[in-house]
Amino acid sequence: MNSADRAATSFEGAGLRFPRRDGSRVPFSAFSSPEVYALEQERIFRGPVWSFLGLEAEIPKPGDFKRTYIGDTPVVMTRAEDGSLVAWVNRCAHRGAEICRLPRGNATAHTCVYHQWSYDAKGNLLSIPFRRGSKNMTGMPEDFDLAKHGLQRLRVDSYKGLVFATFSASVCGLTDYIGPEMGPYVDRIFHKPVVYLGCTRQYSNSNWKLYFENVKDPYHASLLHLFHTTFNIFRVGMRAKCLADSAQGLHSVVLAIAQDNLGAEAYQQQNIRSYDDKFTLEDHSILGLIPEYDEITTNHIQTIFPQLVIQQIHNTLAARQLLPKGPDHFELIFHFFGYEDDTEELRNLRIKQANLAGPAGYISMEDTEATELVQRGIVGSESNSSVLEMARSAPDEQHSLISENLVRRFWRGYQNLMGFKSEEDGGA
Amino acid sequence: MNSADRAATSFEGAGLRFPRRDGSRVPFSAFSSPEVYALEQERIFRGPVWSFLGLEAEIPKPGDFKRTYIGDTPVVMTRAEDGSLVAWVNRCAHRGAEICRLPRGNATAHTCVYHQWSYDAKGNLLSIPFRRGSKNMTGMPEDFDLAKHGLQRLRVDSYKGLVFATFSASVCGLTDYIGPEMGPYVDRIFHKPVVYLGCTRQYSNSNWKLYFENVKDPYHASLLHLFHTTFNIFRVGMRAKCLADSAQGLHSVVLAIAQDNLGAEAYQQQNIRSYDDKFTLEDHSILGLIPEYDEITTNHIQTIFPQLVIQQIHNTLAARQLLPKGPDHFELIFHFFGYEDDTEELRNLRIKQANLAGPAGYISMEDTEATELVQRGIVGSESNSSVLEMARSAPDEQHSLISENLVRRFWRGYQNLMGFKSEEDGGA
Amino acid sequence: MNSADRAATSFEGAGLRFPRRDGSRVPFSAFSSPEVYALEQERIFRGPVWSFLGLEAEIPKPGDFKRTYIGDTPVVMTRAEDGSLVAWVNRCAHRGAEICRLPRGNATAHTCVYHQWSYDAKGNLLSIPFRRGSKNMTGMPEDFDLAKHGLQRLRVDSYKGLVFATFSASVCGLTDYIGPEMGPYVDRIFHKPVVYLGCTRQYSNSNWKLYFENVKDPYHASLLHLFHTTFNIFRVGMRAKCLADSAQGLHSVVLAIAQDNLGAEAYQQQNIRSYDDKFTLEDHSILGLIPEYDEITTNHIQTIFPQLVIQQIHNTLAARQLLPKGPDHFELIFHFFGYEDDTEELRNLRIKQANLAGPAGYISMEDTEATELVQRGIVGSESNSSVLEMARSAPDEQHSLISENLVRRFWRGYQNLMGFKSEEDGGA
Amino acid sequence: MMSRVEEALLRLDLMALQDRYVATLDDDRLEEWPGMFTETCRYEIIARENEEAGLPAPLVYCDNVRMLRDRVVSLRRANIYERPAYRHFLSGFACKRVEEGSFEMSCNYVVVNTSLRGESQIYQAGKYFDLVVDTPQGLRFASKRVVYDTSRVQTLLAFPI
Amino acid sequence: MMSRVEEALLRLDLMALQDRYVATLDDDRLEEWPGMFTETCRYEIIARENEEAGLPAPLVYCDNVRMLRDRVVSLRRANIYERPAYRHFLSGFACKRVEEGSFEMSCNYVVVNTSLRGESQIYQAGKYFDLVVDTPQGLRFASKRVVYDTSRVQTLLAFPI
Amino acid sequence: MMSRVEEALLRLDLMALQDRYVATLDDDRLEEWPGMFTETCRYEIIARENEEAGLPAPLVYCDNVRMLRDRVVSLRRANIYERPAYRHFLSGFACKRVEEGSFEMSCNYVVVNTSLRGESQIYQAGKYFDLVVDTPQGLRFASKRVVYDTSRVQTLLAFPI
Ligand code: FES
Ligand code: FES
Ligand code: FES
Ligand SMILES: [Fe+3]
Ligand SMILES: [Fe+3]
Ligand SMILES: [Fe+3]
Repeated sequence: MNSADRAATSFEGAGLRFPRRDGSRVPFSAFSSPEVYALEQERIFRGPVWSFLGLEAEIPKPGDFKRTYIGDTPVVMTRAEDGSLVAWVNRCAHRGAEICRLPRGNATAHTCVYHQWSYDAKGNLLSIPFRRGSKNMTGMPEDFDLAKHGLQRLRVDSYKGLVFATFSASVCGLTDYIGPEMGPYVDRIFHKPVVYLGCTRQYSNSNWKLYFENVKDPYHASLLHLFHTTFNIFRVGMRAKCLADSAQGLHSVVLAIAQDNLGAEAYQQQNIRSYDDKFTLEDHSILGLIPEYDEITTNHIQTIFPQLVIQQIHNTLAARQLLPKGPDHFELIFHFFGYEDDTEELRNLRIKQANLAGPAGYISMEDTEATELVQRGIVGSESNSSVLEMARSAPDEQHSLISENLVRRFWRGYQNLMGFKSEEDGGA
Repeated sequence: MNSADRAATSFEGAGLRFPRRDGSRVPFSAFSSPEVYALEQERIFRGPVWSFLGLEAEIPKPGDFKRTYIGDTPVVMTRAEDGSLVAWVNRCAHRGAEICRLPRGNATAHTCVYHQWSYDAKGNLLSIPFRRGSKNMTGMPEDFDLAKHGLQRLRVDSYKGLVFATFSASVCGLTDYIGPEMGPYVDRIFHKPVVYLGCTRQYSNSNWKLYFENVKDPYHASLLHLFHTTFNIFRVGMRAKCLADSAQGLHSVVLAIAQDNLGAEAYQQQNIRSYDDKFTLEDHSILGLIPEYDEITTNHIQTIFPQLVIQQIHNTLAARQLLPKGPDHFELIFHFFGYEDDTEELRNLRIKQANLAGPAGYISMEDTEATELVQRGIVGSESNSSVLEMARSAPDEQHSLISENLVRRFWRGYQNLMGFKSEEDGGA
Repeated sequence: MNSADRAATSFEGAGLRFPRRDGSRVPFSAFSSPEVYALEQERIFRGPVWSFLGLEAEIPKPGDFKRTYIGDTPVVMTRAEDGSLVAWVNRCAHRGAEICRLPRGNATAHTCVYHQWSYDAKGNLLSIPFRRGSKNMTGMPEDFDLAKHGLQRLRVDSYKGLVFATFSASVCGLTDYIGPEMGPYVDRIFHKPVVYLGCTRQYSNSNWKLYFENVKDPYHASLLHLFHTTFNIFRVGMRAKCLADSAQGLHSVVLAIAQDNLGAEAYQQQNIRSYDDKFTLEDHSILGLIPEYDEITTNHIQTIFPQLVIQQIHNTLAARQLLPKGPDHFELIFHFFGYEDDTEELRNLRIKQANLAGPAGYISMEDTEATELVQRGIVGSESNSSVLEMARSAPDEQHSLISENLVRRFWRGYQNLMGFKSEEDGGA
Repeated sequence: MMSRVEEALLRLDLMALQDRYVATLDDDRLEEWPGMFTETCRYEIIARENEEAGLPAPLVYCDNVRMLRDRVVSLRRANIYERPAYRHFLSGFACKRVEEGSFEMSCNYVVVNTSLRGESQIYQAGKYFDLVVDTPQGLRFASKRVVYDTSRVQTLLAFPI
Repeated sequence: MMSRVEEALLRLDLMALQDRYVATLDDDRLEEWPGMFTETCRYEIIARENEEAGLPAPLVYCDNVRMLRDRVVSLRRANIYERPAYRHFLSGFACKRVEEGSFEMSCNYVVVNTSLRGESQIYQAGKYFDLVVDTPQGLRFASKRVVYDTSRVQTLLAFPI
Repeated sequence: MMSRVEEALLRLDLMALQDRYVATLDDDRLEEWPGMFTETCRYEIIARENEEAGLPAPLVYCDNVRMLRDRVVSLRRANIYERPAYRHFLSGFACKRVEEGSFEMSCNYVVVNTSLRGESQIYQAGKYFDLVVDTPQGLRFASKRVVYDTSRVQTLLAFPI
């Protein structure tokens, strides 16, 4: 028996009903209910999605491995001796111990410490100590078949160096999953080999979907993050692009497009423009922007549901991995990277601009503050709903940052995956 | 869907049955069950009661605000520009973020940090950034009505400077809620303007109702709190009064009446009387009692269900605010106050006597120790009950401290509010 | 109403099904489900088992007491004035406070601090303050019978100085409970008076049954604990004995039998034998083995379900007390002891060999590491099962350490106690 | 250099006083605690939220050493509480001479407490603001104001900080 | 003995610098913080996991004192976060002279933070690796590398460590 | 003044020894740890509940330095555990000379440990009771008794305290 099953049962009766069909009202219990959370593990994370595990650049050599998660389930991504990517549940086929005990490392065989069952990098069971017994001792039954007791392997694939895995045998291939709308934007960032620069981790006391809403919500950007405004940096002529995938609407990309190639100097010159007060940056290099793509954007924020957010902010690049940790917590891992052919100047700029994004980032630290404000604000109001109306009358508008279209689109896709009806549809 | 609803459903089937009709047996699961707790949020804290929020003296000026709770729900009490008292749920009408982020302050408008929706002190939605869009950007739908998206306002009223609020549209007015029995005793303490002196907070690993039992239980006073006895202070001729309201029996007052006007000197002279040993206070001023009411009491402990305990102990005055924090935790806030016309001597005495009550108080620190002993003692005995028999045969006795009448009366009122049947009534 | 009752109800519908009848597949939710845990409290710990509380040597004198637990329920074991052993639930018959507030001590009467109800060591209610009232104050009802309001006493018995108690009126006597197979092995260690040497406590983030599996699993010993191997200590000619009781199969003993009387010197001489590398102990005394039983064993590990593991490792002796603390935690208390007639040399060796076992023990510290690896490994795999196949084809083999027979036997007994069906039996 | 040495010795003496103070409490030698204060001392534990708001409500307030001794007797004889197992830790020490034989001293503190069931938790963090005077009996606290951050006092406060 | 005294005084001076440093942060005197660094300083907060793997990704990275001042202005004027109530504690202090007027110094730190609702928690533990130089204005940090163990940053990091 | 200086230098030397001790453990330089003890040293970790009851059961007990070295080899080669990331913090330092070249020293300790998943927790609090002797190689521990309050050892204890 399985706790998700039980939750499912209770939900078949009770149901989480969304007041409207268009995703514009989200019942707050979606963010706090343990039953919803358990069901998400089954229907989303162990269901028909591809979950981001990490970058190929994290495990460049055969045997390199990294421990991570799909939803709550511990998994390992590794590179087999033949160079192929592999992922398996980090649970010994014998009695269930975590096999891989280090966050990262290199090994072509993995031996469980408990009874030393040993597996190859692909998760095949290689050997069992005393399998044939010893002297008068019996060992494993004759019919015990090593081949049937490997680790639980996942379908794994990589797209331009991004590694994904799925528990689902039926979900479409990864490229189709990313889809024709999102593909080109992933390609934009991952068009050439990347180098891993390390990660920072952030732990938030709020539901993982609040973060998903956040990165699909360009409306908050200039209102919550006041860094640019405070330092009187006008982003003149900023154009935007906001797209969702047409399949489920769970992926999306938000671009802020610079009209000119603005370098640090250009920003500096803007100091003559000012608001009410006179704050200026003493060191402008942090806002430098060395052009490196056909279309120059200050921000490229792209979600590939459910565990990935691709980030380009000026010249700092990161793949953010989103991991749910119970109904009211999530972990967010910023995997920073550069390109193999970075100049030293560009690489240094990427590192300096890590000050912009990440747990201490000038224009990102407020995001977890905001999601936690929601998590605390909704306590006692579980039967109320949020109100997502911005640009609701213009669902096809794609050039506006003043919009909650992507968020509403997300909730429609979520309802669909979870099997949650809308009251407008007579949802039970 | 709402977790309380679900709990309600499960209770409709299961029910928390009280063995007896007279409140003399309380099933221990009342203190530990998460389902009971969730149902209390609905039927008590969001139901037909007035919950104490604080003193008017905490928010004397227009715009002054304080963040607090009704049950689990975050609320803000504030004073509007017209001087009126207001209370609203601290949850943005947009996506649910806590709007008010500081424990206390002064503001006549409250702007949510997430998307800067802005509200006046009365909770009316004043403005939404980009409501009308901008250039090619659409903004909110035409029919979006600011007036329909204010904060969730609560009925609020104050009685003699004590501020209360309720979610209920149907509960009677505050004065009637306090009732004719309790009113005069509230008036006794709040007969003239008070000054706020600050607060101390205590966090206990026990159920909030254990504290409610405690303050309705004069029987424990001389048995648990040994300060007076230890220092050989006889409270000769102490008379008592123990009353509940006649409506629900959820409020009550316990008075310990001094026969004479005993000042510190009088206490000092009592040192000649002694028990077995020879402990005496070196500094007696802590037990001084400057007469300031018609009837001189050393203790006046009054509960106004569910969040208030009024305390006068010698000359130290406090409004204790009781906040449930899950089935096995509560927070208790001692709001100390004096009168505007205090002499310096009297004010100093109030502050010195804060040593008597509060988290470190000589005659109060044991109360949370006791409630935690119960919380730990009942684990594994959830199907057993407490036994409340003291003075059970004298339910109308009001002059005895040796009595559990108020506690039994409380449980009958609680059962009534919660819809919990008694086994004697064939409760399911 | 009682949370276990509720859980029981929900399980009557849902059921925890074991895939096979022979105990060789254990669903992982047995280790993580809160419902299973609640049901264990009822069906095991408050059911027909004898739970180990401690050693008589911990409470040698009349009035000596120790606070401990049976499952989640706080209990006290004490010695009455007449020298008899007593155990009662540590919950005041009045309002449920823990009466005994110290871990250990000596008292022939126990007074609850809350209202000073006072009990004798046998749990009889001796006195209630103001029982008869006072002056005009009524006191307890006339018909209140002290004799009916004592503490909840448990059946208690001791076997060779080991103290056990049970909530069950119907379970067989202690000697029969231990049974004819296990008795001789308990006698082996407890054949003469013991002296208490103190305890160490370990707290693990894993389910209590994972520890039970661990001590019934000789298969892991040489594979998980690498101390001997690393230091090139060959345990030549080690013979083994692995037995379960024939009644329920929940108790067991594992012996590792030394062929010769190996003292420290003998071990030292073995240094000439070596593996690949050259690690040797600088101080060999830690592996000394002063012969003290007819049959010389290096290890004697015996479980008496559900709270006791008897340990003899070389000359260090301990009674390990296993206390569940929620579905994913347990506490393990190593009660070290020696014999009254120990020579100083032997006593010192016992203390030195405490380095081998206990929370920091050279050959035991890995056990909680392993159980925690399992607890983490199974998250998200609650519907999968462990695979216990070692020596499955030789269920009667008793001389092999390479076996999971005792573990499978345990799970069959557990299923029986808990009323959990097997899928092979068409379990619902 | 002499004055640098004198200054260092003063600093070390004051730090040693603070070390003795916390060891006295942590070793449960409460009876020695009042002796570290002057007769007319002030000892106060107050929440930072009150302190910053200029509000006087204290957790503990003593305006002479007799009140400290009374507290010790009450704690030993009258009050009921689980015996604490405090461990104080100090850092960020600062001191300055305010006049001859009179010194201001401040530092962070955190009290780790261990419950009877053996779990260690942060019980309280805050900052000491002290006035120390040189007396014939050695350095004594003329005032010790304990301003605590941890406004939610867990269960109760019995022992001094 | 003189050299032992000199050495002791140096050690005390460096410890006092570290004490002043943490008191500056814990007292929320952020504006004074950049003044404890040299103009060309390096200030970096980096996860131990990156440091040990030789990976450069920082949590905060400043390569001159102007960036420190920018951070203070941003924290005061631009960023939105719950005001921290840090208390730093230090231990395991080590120092050595690397050349005339230039010293390496390291120590453990733990930051206890108290939330607005009054709970104190361990926010971050790690180790400082500092380079201190003697300047006409006194001892200044030429480099302060904060290598933190607590890789899961709770909610966000606003104030420096 | 000279004697005051001598006394201060002794105190500083002993504190520096304790600082080096904890830095050795916190930096995971276990191999250097036995070298801080004398050949015939005693090293013991024992629960305060046993200590106060006069019961001898230890968590770790070594009666010579070879046992310390054995423990290091076992930890490095044999035992399986999650590598700790200890940070020790010390306070409430006291010392006194018991005879020429022999000193008693005690202080509070708390060990903050960070798990592999990046959470820092209080692992253990307690008090050190040390006997230090002056040897030709410098100050060495003749005895270090670690009396811990945190009687519930979380998971296991591998590294020394
Ligand atoms: S659990 Fe992995 S080998 Fe036994
Ligand atoms: S949540 Fe408040 S403005 Fe958006
Ligand atoms: S609860 Fe024990 S005497 Fe009242
Ligand atoms: Fe953002
Ligand atoms: Fe009381
Ligand atoms: Fe083992």
